[in-house]
Amino acid sequence: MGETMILDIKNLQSHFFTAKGEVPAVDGVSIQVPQGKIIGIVGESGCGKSMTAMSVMGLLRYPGRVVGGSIALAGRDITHLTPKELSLVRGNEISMIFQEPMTSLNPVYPVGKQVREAILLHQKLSKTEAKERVIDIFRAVGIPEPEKRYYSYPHQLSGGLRQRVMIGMAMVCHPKVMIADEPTTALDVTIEAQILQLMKKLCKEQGTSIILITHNMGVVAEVCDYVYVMYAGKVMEQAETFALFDHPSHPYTQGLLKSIPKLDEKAERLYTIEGVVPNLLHLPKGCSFCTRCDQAQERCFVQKPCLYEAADGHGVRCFQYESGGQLDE
Amino acid sequence: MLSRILKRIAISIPVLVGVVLAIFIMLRIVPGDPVTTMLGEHVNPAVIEKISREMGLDQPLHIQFIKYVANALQGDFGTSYRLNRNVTQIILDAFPNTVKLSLLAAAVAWLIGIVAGIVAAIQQNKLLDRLFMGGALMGVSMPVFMTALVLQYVFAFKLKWFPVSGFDSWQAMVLPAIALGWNSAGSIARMTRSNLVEVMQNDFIRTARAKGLRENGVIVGHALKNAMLPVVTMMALQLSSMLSGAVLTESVFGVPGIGRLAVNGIETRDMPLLQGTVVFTTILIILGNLIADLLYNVLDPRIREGA
Amino acid sequence: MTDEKARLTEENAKGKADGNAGTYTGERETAKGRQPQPEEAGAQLGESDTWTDKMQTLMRQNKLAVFSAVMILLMILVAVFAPLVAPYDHLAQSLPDRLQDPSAAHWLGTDELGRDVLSRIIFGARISLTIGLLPTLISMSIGTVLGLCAGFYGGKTDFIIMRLADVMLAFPSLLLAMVVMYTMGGGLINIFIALSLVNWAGTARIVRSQTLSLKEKEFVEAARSIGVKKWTIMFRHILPNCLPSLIVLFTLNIPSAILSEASLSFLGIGAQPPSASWGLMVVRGKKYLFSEPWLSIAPSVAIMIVVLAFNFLGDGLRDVLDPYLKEQ
Amino acid sequence: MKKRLSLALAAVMTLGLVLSGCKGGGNSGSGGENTTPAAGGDAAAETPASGDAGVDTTGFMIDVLNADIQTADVQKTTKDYTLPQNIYDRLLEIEVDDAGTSKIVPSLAEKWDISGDGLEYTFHLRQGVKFQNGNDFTAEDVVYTFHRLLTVENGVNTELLDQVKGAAEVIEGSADTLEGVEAVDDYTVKITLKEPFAAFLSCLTAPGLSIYDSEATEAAGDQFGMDPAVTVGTGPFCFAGWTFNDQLVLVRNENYWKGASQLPGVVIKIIPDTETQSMMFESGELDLLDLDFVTDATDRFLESYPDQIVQGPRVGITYFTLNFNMEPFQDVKVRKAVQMAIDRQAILDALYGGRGQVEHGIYPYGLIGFNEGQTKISYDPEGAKALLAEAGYADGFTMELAADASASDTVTMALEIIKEQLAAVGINAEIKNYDESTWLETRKAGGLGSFMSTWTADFNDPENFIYTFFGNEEKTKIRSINYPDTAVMSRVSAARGIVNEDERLAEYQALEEKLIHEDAAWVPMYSRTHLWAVSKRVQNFKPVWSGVSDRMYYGVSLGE
Repeated sequence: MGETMILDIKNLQSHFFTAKGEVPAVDGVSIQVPQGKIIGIVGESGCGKSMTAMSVMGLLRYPGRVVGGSIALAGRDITHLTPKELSLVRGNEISMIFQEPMTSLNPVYPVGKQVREAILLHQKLSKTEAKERVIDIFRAVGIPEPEKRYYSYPHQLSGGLRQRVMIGMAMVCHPKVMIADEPTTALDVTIEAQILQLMKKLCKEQGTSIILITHNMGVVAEVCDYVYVMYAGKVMEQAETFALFDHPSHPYTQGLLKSIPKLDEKAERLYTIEGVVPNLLHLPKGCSFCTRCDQAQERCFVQKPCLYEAADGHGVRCFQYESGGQLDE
Repeated sequence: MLSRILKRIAISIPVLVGVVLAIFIMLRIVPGDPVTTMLGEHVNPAVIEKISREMGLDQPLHIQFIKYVANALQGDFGTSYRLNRNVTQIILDAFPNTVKLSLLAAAVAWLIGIVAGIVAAIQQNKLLDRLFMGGALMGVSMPVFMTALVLQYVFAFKLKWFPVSGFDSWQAMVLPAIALGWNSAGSIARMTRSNLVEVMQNDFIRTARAKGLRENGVIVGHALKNAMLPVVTMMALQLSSMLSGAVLTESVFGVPGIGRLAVNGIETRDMPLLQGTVVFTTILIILGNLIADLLYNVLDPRIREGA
Repeated sequence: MTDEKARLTEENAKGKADGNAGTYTGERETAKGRQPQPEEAGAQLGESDTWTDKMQTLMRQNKLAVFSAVMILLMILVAVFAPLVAPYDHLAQSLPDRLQDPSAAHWLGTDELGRDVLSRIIFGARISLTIGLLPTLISMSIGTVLGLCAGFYGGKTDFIIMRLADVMLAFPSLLLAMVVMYTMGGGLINIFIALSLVNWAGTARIVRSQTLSLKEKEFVEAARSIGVKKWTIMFRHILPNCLPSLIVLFTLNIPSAILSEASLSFLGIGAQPPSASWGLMVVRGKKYLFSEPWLSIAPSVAIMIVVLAFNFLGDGLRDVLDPYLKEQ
Repeated sequence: MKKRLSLALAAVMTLGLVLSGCKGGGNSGSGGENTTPAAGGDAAAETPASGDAGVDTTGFMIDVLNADIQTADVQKTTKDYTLPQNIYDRLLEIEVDDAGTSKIVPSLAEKWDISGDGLEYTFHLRQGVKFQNGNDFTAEDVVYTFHRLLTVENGVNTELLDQVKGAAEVIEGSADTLEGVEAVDDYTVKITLKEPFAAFLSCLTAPGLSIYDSEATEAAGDQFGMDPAVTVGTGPFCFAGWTFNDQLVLVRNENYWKGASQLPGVVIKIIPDTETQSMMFESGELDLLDLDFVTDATDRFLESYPDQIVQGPRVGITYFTLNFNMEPFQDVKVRKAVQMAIDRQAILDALYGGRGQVEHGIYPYGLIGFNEGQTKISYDPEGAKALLAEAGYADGFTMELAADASASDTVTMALEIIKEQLAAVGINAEIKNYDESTWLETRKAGGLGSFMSTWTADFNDPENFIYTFFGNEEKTKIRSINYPDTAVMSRVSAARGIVNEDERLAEYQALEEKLIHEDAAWVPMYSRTHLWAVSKRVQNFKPVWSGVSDRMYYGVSLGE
């Protein structure tokens, strides 16, 4: 991976401080985002994908907090910025769209105004100029009648349109990185495809990198260049998309891929990974996946595996690949 | 929109009738003969009988009620026993003072309440939260007449910043407005705080933060309007407690308002005056509810579009 | 658009119900594929639904509320054991000793009839706390039953009860209490009646709205489908879920009852002498505000402490029990 | 037609006002735009308030009342005498000299003759007196006023004319004209009584018998006393403005027959809260404060403003009743025991700082007939116990103390003290709280337990006291005393007709001795001194003792 990393997350640790103890929601995650690429983060709910995104954005609120690691955006560490400095970065250099287009827009303001606000915050434009920019970006994200929609309230728009507004808002300042947290989960399948294509197109046009967080392997396959598989706050496997789908190495990834229904196979029953995501407060002593792993050995229950290099640019957190070099400590 | 307004008004009508009926019945089951009480010493029984007849008190209750409602619909709340004047006129004379007092007090209450509420919400569960909520709640925690008296003592009597009593200049209005407003500030602060805390959990707040707004901007620009919407409906509730408080504040500061009339009505056992005052006040509150509801509709785009 | 709006309000109602019902499903729910929001995740990880846990949260994050609870408990104890605690008989007059300044013998001085003010405040706690607790309990019981019926039966029952509640809520409470007192005359018993009658409507409204959403819940549907009696559903299944709101409401209604008594006493239609209600003591003492201020200040402070304590406790309880209760 | 007539009259009156004496403060506050509609009786414009809008009140004296008046029409009120005292005159007035003795002096009536049988009174009226609207005062006005007193809607002072021949018939409606009052000529009025009534002259000084202008009053209809513009008299001040619950304004009558007042006018503020009143006085916002309103602060005022306190007797007696119909008060020993068990001086000291004096009879200090030398009742709890033992109540008994919720706190406190004092001799007195109307009704039905109240003179004569309580069975019943001795009550009634003053007073004093000291019919408590605080600039203020607690502003002036 010799490309320039526009975003370099190293050993990120974010914990929740609750009554019952400290919960390691993100536990030593390292992610590299090359410029202009789409990076996927997949995993089941509660695996720490969203927490990672929120940590990067500096949006973690009490009782959650980043406790370790570094996040370098275009070479600059943004983990220790003051609120003021951070606000200059957010929405400008790095932006985010969320899973729930229904609730992510403020119901009491017209959507155009909400997007315009992002411009006014970061660029020295007059209100009229900013408005024109909003209409332009609305057009770019495929909102019909952008002049009219400018004055619409969120509840007057369909979910797909709202998500387009969100994308518009995230893209309007030409950020270096855009994090999309399950941007299509709440949408119909047809609209999902449109939105994904839109993101891909914008990414290309503007040279913006995207971190796409999803639990849907199909989506990953469709748009991502590189994939991180997360489980219980840790990256379990990371690889280029083709590599991952060709050689899913971690038992968890294998399970995930098996559980996608395939049209060309006539399986009697859909595969499921047994068990549930473990309680982060009471993680197994060894590999976090050991309780559900069908390949688990004794060692897996007592010792934590590192991320081992299974192939070039392909990391797996499983003792099976211990022969490769360690990618983290 | 129009149909909603009409529907809302239609709902208010049975409430209004209910209010009048409730008051009417409550005041009729008063023990003792109102005329005897009203006339006091030196009275000839023949005079009592004559006056009872003239006031229509010898007629059956339902006839009295129908007559009262019929007259009230024409804006006539009857004649005060004691003052021998048209109750409507007495109320209308006192009304502007109470309205002035209530509006000023509302301004004070909202100022204290919202500021305290915002600070408390931002500093949730920290020292400033407790201090500001405590300060706002202090006003509710003392009997309002004591608050009034202490304010009067310190700022009018000792410091001589304001006159001790009266309501004829802006200086004179300051203390009554603070006494009454502070009394209502607690509940506004409490509601602002809990609404803000709740609104701050919303996804769109995260969006606002994500687009680079700083915390103050998020609160003022995005959370406040949402949080204030339900507080608008509280204006009506506030009106009710404010008019209750006005009864006491007006007495302490000698403001010639509606609250005083209610006290007059009780003290002199002047049933038509008391009845008129309570009915009129209640109509005000129902109207206030109506306006708050409509205002809410206008302010909240989600509901506004309904038309 | 109309449809969308309707759905929207429905969603709101449901959202509230979710919170109110206190039906956290813990980790299970996450397995269903619902992506937790950060705060939610924290909440899920850190808290569960038992009362003990909530009280622990309260103790941890709101010391003031805990302190208030202790104050209230102390006041109640003092009230119960007043004869043991009070240094003097609260009714014993001593005309030569009237209007004495606070001293070692009389910590808060003596009143206009030479009675020990501290002892009167201690005995007054009985009256004022009873006035705070009893009518509130009665009026909230009335409101709860009516609200349950209105929400559960709906239709005409609902319409009648809620219009009645509208009528009650339209009155300024003090004026209404004044009218009741005007009709029945002054005195403690009548204050109980007046305050009990006046304040049920707010409770009824809240209980009704919760009942409305709760009765659509699965567990109620389930109970109904296996033929559980209506009253059993109402009181066994729905009522317990309203309890958190009711407790908060109860705590916050008590102070207003105590203050109403003081206001009525100020207007001369409240408690009657020689009863030592705090309200009456303030009103009586007010006349000596300039020369013997402690006479009115001491009972005022007593009222203030109790009222603030209940307010703080109520706010604290609301924060942990029932973040959605906003009708206050 | 009627309306137009009254409109015309109102217009005439407005003109009259402008021409007349009420121009104090440079403005005829009673004239102007609000006069016409108000007098016209138009319901929509019944706005008697805001009449002071145009009056410039700078330089006026500021007084305070704790509750607004009901009306300035004294025929319709038994307590709001402040305005009537200053707006109207009466045929006769009471004058109190410095020694405290009082005498009846001429006012609107210059001279009077009384027939030998004490039935016919002929009054020669003062000539040249004008009402504030410019009308002449004549005998016709006296006839009109007295007739109106008996017939006016909501009239309450009819008792004052009970003794006049034909009064009962007019009240009942069987006669149109009042037979006993007759205008002999423009300036002579003859009043005939149905039986001799020695207190009649005193009675004529009562505020309730203030003289009205027949023409203006008739035209004003029910607005008389309500609308300042139409409420006129011959008195030293004109009623210039009334903002309900806020203030009353009086402006001096420039043409007053005794000479215009030195005060340009008076503003009477209405302030219910006593602490506010105190603070207003101390901040210089008041010139005059009736310390009755702030009883509990009196000591402080005496200390802080020793040179600014004016005092006068309050001719009234505070009494404590014993209901003869209730066990065990039929027994004179029990009644006497109660008389001895109450330490009245202690109560007076505790509640009123000793300002006043303990009374021992029926006629209080300052009243004609007050008997310095009568038998005294002494505080003697041991004696009381002994008497109770004699009566068979060594272990005491339970009795009711009936408290009226509307009474002042001081009265309630007195009951609380009495309760304790009675407990000391073994009587268990229970305070029962009544609301005002029930209290009054129960009292009128004769069923009220012991209560404490104060009777203040309507006019300066013992008749006004003894007859009210012990005049006949009905009167003693409605006070819940139920005094049973009809022979004594006949004597009380008969005494009213004794023409010879000395004989009459001797009889009254004998009756007092019999009722209070022999029969122990009530417990006389005390009479109080009436104190006022005046600002430094107020000069020559003298309290008027008759009536409830009224001020006469005439004669007062403001220095600097």
